[in-house]
Amino acid sequence: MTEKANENWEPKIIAFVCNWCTYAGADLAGISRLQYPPNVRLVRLPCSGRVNPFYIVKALQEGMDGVLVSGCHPGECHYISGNLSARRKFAMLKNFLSYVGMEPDRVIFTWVSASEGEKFSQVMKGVTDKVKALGPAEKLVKKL
Amino acid sequence: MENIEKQVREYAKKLLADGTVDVVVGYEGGTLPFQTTPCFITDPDDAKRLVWNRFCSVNLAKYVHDIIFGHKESQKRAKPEDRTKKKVGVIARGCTTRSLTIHLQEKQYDRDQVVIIGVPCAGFVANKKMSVAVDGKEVIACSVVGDSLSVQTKDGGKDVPLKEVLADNCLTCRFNNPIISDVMIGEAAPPMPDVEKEYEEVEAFEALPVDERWAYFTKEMGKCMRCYACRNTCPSCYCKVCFIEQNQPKWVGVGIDETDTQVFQFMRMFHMVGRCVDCGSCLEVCPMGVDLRKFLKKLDKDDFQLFDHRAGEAMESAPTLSVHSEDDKEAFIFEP
Amino acid sequence: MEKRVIKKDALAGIIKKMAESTLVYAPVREEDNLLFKVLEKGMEPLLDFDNAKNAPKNFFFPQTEVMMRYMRTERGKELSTGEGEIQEAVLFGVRPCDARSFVLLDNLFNDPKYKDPYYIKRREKTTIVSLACVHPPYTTCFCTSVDGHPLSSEGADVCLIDLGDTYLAECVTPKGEDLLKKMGDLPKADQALEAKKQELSDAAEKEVNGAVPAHAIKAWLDENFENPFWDTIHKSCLACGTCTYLCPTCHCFDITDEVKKEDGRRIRSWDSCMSWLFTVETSGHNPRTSQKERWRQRAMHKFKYFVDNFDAIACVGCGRCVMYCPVNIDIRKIVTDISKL
Amino acid sequence: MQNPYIPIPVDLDKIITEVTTKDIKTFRFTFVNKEDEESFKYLPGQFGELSIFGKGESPIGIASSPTQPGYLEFTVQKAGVVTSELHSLEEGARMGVRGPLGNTWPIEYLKGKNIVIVGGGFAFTTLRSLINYMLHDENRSSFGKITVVYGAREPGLLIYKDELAAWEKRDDIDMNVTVDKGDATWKGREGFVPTVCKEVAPSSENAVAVICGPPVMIRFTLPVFFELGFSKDNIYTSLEMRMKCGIGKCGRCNVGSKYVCKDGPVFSLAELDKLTKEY
Repeated sequence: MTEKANENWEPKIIAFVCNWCTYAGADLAGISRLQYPPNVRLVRLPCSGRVNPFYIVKALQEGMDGVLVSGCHPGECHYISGNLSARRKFAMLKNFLSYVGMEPDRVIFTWVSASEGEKFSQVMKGVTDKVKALGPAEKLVKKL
Repeated sequence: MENIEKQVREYAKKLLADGTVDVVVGYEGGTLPFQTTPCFITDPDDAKRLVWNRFCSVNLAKYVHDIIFGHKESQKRAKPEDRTKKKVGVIARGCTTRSLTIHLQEKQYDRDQVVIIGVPCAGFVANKKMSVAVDGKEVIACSVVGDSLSVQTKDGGKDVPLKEVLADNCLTCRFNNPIISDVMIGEAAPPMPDVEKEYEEVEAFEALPVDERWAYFTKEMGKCMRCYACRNTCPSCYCKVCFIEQNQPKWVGVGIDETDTQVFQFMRMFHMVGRCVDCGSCLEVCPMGVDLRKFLKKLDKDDFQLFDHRAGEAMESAPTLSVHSEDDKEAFIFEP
Repeated sequence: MEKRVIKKDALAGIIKKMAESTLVYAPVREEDNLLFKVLEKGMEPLLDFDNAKNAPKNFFFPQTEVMMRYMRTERGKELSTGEGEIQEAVLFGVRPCDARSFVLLDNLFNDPKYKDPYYIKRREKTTIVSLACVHPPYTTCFCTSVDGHPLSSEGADVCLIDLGDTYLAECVTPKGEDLLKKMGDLPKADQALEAKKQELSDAAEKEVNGAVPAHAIKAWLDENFENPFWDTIHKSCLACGTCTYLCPTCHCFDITDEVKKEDGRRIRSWDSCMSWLFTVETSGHNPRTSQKERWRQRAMHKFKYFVDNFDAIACVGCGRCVMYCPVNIDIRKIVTDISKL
Repeated sequence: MQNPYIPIPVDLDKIITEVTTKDIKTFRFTFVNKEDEESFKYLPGQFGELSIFGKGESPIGIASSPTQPGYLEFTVQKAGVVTSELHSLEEGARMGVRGPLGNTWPIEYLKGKNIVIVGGGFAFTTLRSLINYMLHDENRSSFGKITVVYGAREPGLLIYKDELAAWEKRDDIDMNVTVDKGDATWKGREGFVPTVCKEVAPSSENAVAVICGPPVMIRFTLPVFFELGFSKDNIYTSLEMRMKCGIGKCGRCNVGSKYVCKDGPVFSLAELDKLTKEY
């Protein structure tokens, strides 16, 4: 709570992104010199289908204020259908997380393709704003 | 019901006597009045130990998996041509057959390795509810008489309507008759009374404010003492090494830290997506009475509403997360 | 030792008052569970109860306990603190079987060669008030078969005996005497009450339901590590930890490290011999390959190994493992079956 | 009250890579506090719990000998969480050790007797401690003839090569180093340990055998020693089990009523015969 009172608090957000679309999109955003908030740390994975729901829950337990997962748009997966099985998993996960009482905006899913540098920077802004509005994460955060 | 018990015994005896199966998994009377205990009959003459009543609670599909896998493990050192398959007979109500269906769909063993002795089910008595009905007093004797349960405690006897002590999952059960079976004993059971109300509890919980839901989740998980009885009795939890026991990487701490317990329970339940048959075993075995069903049922509801699937409802109905479709709903995707 | 009388309606008040200044650990009702918990402000201590679901060993040997903390320094990670300060405490409402469990656990944790400071420090600072079982609470009770007695004061500092409208308070140790002094000016007990106690004691002993031949099986266990009998008990076992976690005498634990950023801690948590992970070695070799070996270990540990090492059966007959086993594996039946072999 | 769970701070002074596969290294530790060094009194055969904060503890036999004061050595194979972390540490790192734990090789009993030491592969660590202890000037005269049979799968897997060479040169110890299969550079003996034992055929007269190695080796070596006339009282070995506390409390390393951490790890075959076969 002390952190919340601090006006300078900045959220820590982790993003699991796929190598082929979103990571390339982030590259494009960089090359295009698009500005976006620096709160998000990217973790590159081969595919959004590679994202084990455990990564998300574990990130929350370790004290991340927000988690983003982003992959190729449906139909554009490098592995044909990795993002489709991911979509099913995440649909269930997102519902279940908010059902047990986690703020729905802590965990966000989106699709960003390699050509969407602009969208990538907007996603970063959008996600940071959403998490900022929620304040520091407290639920599920492990304290030693 | 007595008639069913008699037929179950006869059929089990026959299966063992003619060598169709190596073992029959069923229930036998326990040492406590309200308990039955899983039993493993190998001698045809022991088939008379089998019982079938309102206290048969634990889902036996778990043992079918255990026996077949234990046997497989013991065959590892045998030459391929000398390896044998274990054939297991099992007394199965609706939920048990749903679990067996999941095992078969997930290619855990072959259909011919299990002989399913289907029985109709009208619900079992939940220990926890019975205990609440008698104010936590020790039950010294109990029996089902017609539509009520007659319970004896130190302070005297009490008759409780069965409906009040039947497990919640039984009251709303859609599949109280076997989905698949090799033989069906007795007449099919009539539908359970509250089938249409199956998601009522979940809907009520969904309507609560987010912090109240979190408070309830925290309170319930706070009861958990990490004995893993829920996981171990669950027929769908058959991983050889559970994520809880992995240490490279270590996913969850072993202590009773509040968040570790929450993460353990959350992730175990999440592994039940499209695989929880609502058999109530985890609730029944939980020594601390954690309300797991409140959460598991949500997964069931979403599974049905989003993907039109119910766990183990039919062999052809593939497990939710093993398939996908181009037009799965994606309202949850964030678009800036 | 001193014997005093406490009016029945005064006891709850005395305990509540005590809880204002010291830590009081007592059975409380939490929803449908009856559990030993720290008595917090406004909480009513239970006087009329059967027994708590969890064993009071929790208090001296918590399910999870921080053993030490460490910090990242330039040299690597270094110890920052050892165990924390331990408060004075009162453990109230312990049944005689559970009180006896502390005597058994002392053998292990207070072993002359290696003393367990976490357990001992709590034990030293805590006064145990037991509540004798004038009527043994459960049909699954079998304390008399394992050297206990429903009215025994073994392991307690003060033993309270319900005489109807008063409690007879027997001081067992100097620590108990101190506590009783703090309770105020209590009248001394007279001879008549003594006689009544004896009467109740005899009656209670008869009320304990089962006789389990716990002592008789030692000779068989000595000889029969390998025996077909061991194949008969484990099959329905779920390999959960319910019996070991609720047992007042089970003491096995695991030591693990946890880190977050610069800080870390080493904790110990209960572990269970029912789990395959308990003995598996890094190489993958496991001396106890199946539930059969694990169950044998549990039975052997309670009725043979502990007897070999400390000359006592590691079971106090509280019946928790019997009542709460999810699949009704009954240690009484196992012991009885062995005695018939 | 001393807390037996708190590790003694030590510095990782030196790392020696023992084998060509690089997954066995010897770690030399020096004590941070002088008084700890003085109170850490051990004998060959005992073990310590190597403690890395953040990872955990691992029980490892002490490979150095008390006759080599000033440091402790442990030879560790990279296997689990703790040992992998240990292998990734650099010289100068600070960590902890608990001990000495367990019983020792029966030094007093060995005195005045001929000693046969049989080691296999990487289980040679506490045997090395014992050899160095016996060869020390002050102790050598207390022991009779010392015969060593030590084998590994291949030459690259022999540990303590420098020391082996130095012992070969001495005339007060009979060294028989063997490998299952040699290579181009190997000029020594080839053959399995049990076979070599048979060839060396140490007399059982007033002799004690100390054997430590993989279970298969032990299984085939024991008959050789029985044939040579060694009684079960005169064959010693060391057991391994999963351990946590190291002081007989955490309850997992028992073999029958004995705890390997506290009552072992060293047992004579006669003692083992009385225990259950659960290890």
